[in-house]
Amino acid sequence: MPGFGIIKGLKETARNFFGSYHDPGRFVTIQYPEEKREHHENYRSFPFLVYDGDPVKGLRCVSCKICEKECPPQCIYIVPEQDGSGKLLKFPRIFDIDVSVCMGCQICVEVCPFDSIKMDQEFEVSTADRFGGLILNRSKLAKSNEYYHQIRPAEATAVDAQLAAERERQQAKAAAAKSPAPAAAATREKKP
Amino acid sequence: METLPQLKTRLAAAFPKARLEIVPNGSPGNPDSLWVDAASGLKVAGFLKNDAALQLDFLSNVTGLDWLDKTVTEKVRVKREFKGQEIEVDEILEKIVPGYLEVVYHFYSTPLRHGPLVLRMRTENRTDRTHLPSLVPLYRSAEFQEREIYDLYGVIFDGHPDLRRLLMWEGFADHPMRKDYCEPDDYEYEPTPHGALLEKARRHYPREAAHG
Amino acid sequence: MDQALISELKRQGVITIGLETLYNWGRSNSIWPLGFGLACCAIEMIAASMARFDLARFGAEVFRPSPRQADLMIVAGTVTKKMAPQVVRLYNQMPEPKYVIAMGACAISGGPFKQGYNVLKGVDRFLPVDVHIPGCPPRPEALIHALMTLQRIISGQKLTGPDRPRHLRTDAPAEYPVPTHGAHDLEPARNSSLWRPLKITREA
Amino acid sequence: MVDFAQPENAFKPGLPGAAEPACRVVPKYSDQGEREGDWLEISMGPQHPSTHGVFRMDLVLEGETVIRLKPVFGYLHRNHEKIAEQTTYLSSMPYTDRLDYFCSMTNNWAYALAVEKLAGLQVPERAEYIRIITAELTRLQNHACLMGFLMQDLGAMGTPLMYAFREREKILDLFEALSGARMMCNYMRFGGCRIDLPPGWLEQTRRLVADFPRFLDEFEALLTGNEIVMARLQGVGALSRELAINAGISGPMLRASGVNYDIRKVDQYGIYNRFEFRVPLGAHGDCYDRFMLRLLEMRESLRILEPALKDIPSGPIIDARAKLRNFKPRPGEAYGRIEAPKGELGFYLVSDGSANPYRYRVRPPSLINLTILEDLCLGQKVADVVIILGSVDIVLGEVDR
Repeated sequence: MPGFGIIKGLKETARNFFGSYHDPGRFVTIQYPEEKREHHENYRSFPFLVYDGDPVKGLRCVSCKICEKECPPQCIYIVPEQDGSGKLLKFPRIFDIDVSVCMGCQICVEVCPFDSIKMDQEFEVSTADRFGGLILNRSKLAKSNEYYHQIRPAEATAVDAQLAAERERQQAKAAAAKSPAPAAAATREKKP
Repeated sequence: METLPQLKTRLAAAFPKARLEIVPNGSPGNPDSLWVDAASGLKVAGFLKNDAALQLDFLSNVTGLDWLDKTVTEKVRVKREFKGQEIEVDEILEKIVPGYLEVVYHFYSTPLRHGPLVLRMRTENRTDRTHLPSLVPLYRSAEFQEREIYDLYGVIFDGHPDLRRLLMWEGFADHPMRKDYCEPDDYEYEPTPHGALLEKARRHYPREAAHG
Repeated sequence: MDQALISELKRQGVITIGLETLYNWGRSNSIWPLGFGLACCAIEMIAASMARFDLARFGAEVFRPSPRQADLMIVAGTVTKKMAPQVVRLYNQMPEPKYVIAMGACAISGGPFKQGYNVLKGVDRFLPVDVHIPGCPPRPEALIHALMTLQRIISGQKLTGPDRPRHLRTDAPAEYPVPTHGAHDLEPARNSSLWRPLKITREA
Repeated sequence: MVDFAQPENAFKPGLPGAAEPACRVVPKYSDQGEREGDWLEISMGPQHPSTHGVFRMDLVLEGETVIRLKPVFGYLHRNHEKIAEQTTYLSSMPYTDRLDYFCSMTNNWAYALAVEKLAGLQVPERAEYIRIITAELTRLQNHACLMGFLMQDLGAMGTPLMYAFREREKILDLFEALSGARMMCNYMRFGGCRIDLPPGWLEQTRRLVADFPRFLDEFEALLTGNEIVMARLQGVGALSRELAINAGISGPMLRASGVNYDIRKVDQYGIYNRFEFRVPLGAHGDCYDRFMLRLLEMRESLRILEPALKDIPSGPIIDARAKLRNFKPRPGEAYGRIEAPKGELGFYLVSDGSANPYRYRVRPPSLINLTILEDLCLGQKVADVVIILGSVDIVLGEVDR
């Protein structure tokens, strides 16, 4: 019968329409500014730098420039700190990320050997100021390890455990290097 | 599908005038390709399409490639006159191997479900003799892909029904996918320059970028 | 009217409102965007207008197919040099007051594709942009956030005085010159009256 | 042997190998009608609500009948191939997301497959399963959205698209939980996948797959029997089998014309040979067949997903030999292709032994599927052009790259 298909379709739209009042499966709208969806832990937006303790001195970044080199759209800019004699220190003096170019691909996080750059979950960054608001410098990028724990608990715990193990290993190595020396000193003391 | 050397023998028998050569593929597990000269390219493609054992009726992919002029150094032993005597000395000769544009075709067969057969054709040089036969009379699928290669590489396909630029605008002068293409300079605002980008940005703000 | 009188009138059931507030309220709550998708971000723009994010709650769900009926141009995606003249032309065809949101990294600065030979490094080389949304692509919520930012900007505008918005000033142009396609690049490659890049100075 | 190089032999019917011109409808004009003033030239696009992005068609109309149509590309030419030649192999992975921005997972897979072929990497079993699951989820959301957009082109403003996006959001939530981003997943790596599945992900996906048929039933009830849909889609834009093969059409469009060629079956890449699924084929090759075929393909995708979600083994997700940095494959070339939702997506890579590919070529199914757009539209009404374009299923990011 002509017209039957249309009636069948209208029945379906009616079911959807009335369902949107009582069927929880059809309550899909998120009332955004008031109600915010819980992001999954893996959600990523832009990179940030993790610090432990002090926001400047505690930065994990050693300014090795691997992320700068691997960043596909080349939106990272790093200048290492120098001491008085011009020797490069393992600390970034300038660390800029141009978020107006960043594509949030997470490759900087993957290649970082020191777990110092991580992905943020902040996305409400729209601004009228193109030049001032979208280049994040070192102080804007630095965020605490506690914040990292807050947005990605599981990953941050794993990273902490790994870093602790690494430190322990280095301490053990340093102790192993040091321990013969006191022993030698002790023998020397005994001699006279 | 028969192996490439077998096919080459069969093709050589069918087209005695054609120049055929197997181009080895350095990557293991991937098929070698067959290089055919431009003059007999269309005939060979017609053979591939209509041969009962091949039936390569599906031209999947057409790719352009740009090979720049190469300088090859060669050590040759030459005779020279030295203090009235003739001696043999080693001499290093620098030879420029002219570059060329290459077009690579990937054929498949829908009834026999085999493939790919990789066919390549090369132009004589990169500047003025860049003609190749168009495969559009045999395969419509080459229509846009050849237009794209004409646009981005500058290969002129003889026999193409509608050879215009595909992606860039009419009146654009360059062939941007060529390796020696120089892009227009619009690097006046590069807040995070490094590497090759720094060199380009340096022209616009030499003082700021100099220390980076 | 002083504040005491207003609150007294309000107590008595009379709502008073300034013309400026009313005008700005009307403008900011009926921003009709141009249905204009360029690339990936356009899909997130469509997603923002769909059931889950529901742009209609902000009075901005009426995507107009014609620029003559639109107030807001959401530049959602990569602006290529081949497309740039059309983008400028569409902007010129929009009636005042008109606003531009540069959605996504590509529209702001060329984004990941900015090193391409056919990619315009930011739509602000040819158009005045009101709000920038970084992200690639920004989430639909980020677009809504940008819309709210724009609404805040609009409701804060003064209708008189030197700070009045662009469309009430006579010296600000309503149309911008459309670039043409040259042999190697757009001609001109940028609108120099509009595009004033920040001089980058770093402490040496 | 016919010499095909001779121009007079080209495009002639009856000759073996010549393109079949039967589809090219030749319009008849009266003597007066041939005057140029009676023809209407329309430039549809690049900003047009129905062109799915920035696509332009230059139409010549006689009355309402299309007598010429020339597609114009390049308005979204973002130089993907050139940029990829200037960066490392890994850096191109996030760019592939932006090719066909509906289907980033399948784009990732096609590129990873080509590099794996080039470098001889093996993919662990668990990663293969994850790839199949994500690819089929991608196919589901792509086809659902395509049908929504097609209905939008028909004039059903909003409703079917709204339903399709409702389902798409559910799949995007899964992608976000897995990879961190809704659309641009950047999830696969050479020799496997980036990270393992988060806890509870499989359970959520199983629930989605179990619920999805309900949506499909709803969609079918809404659309397939609808008289308007049938009247507008049936018999419009028919594509013959011969022309489809000759023009390199791939994917659902090729199968709608009755050619049994699904790369999942032909190449059996990944581990598709372990799953049982049917390849739906069309009989007429018209818009309705293309529409129905995608609906049927979604049901088959669900048939792949169910066992895949059940049998997924545990184990590593990336080849131990795979390197993230300093990845330099041996000189050579490889062509990897997969059955993407739009058709055959291929990556042709030429390596010269350095860290950047010497040549990086994308075989875009959307572009090549548009080859026959003029043939399909000739003789049709101008309103049907929109529908035919919609049923081809293009994404401009991939057409222009």
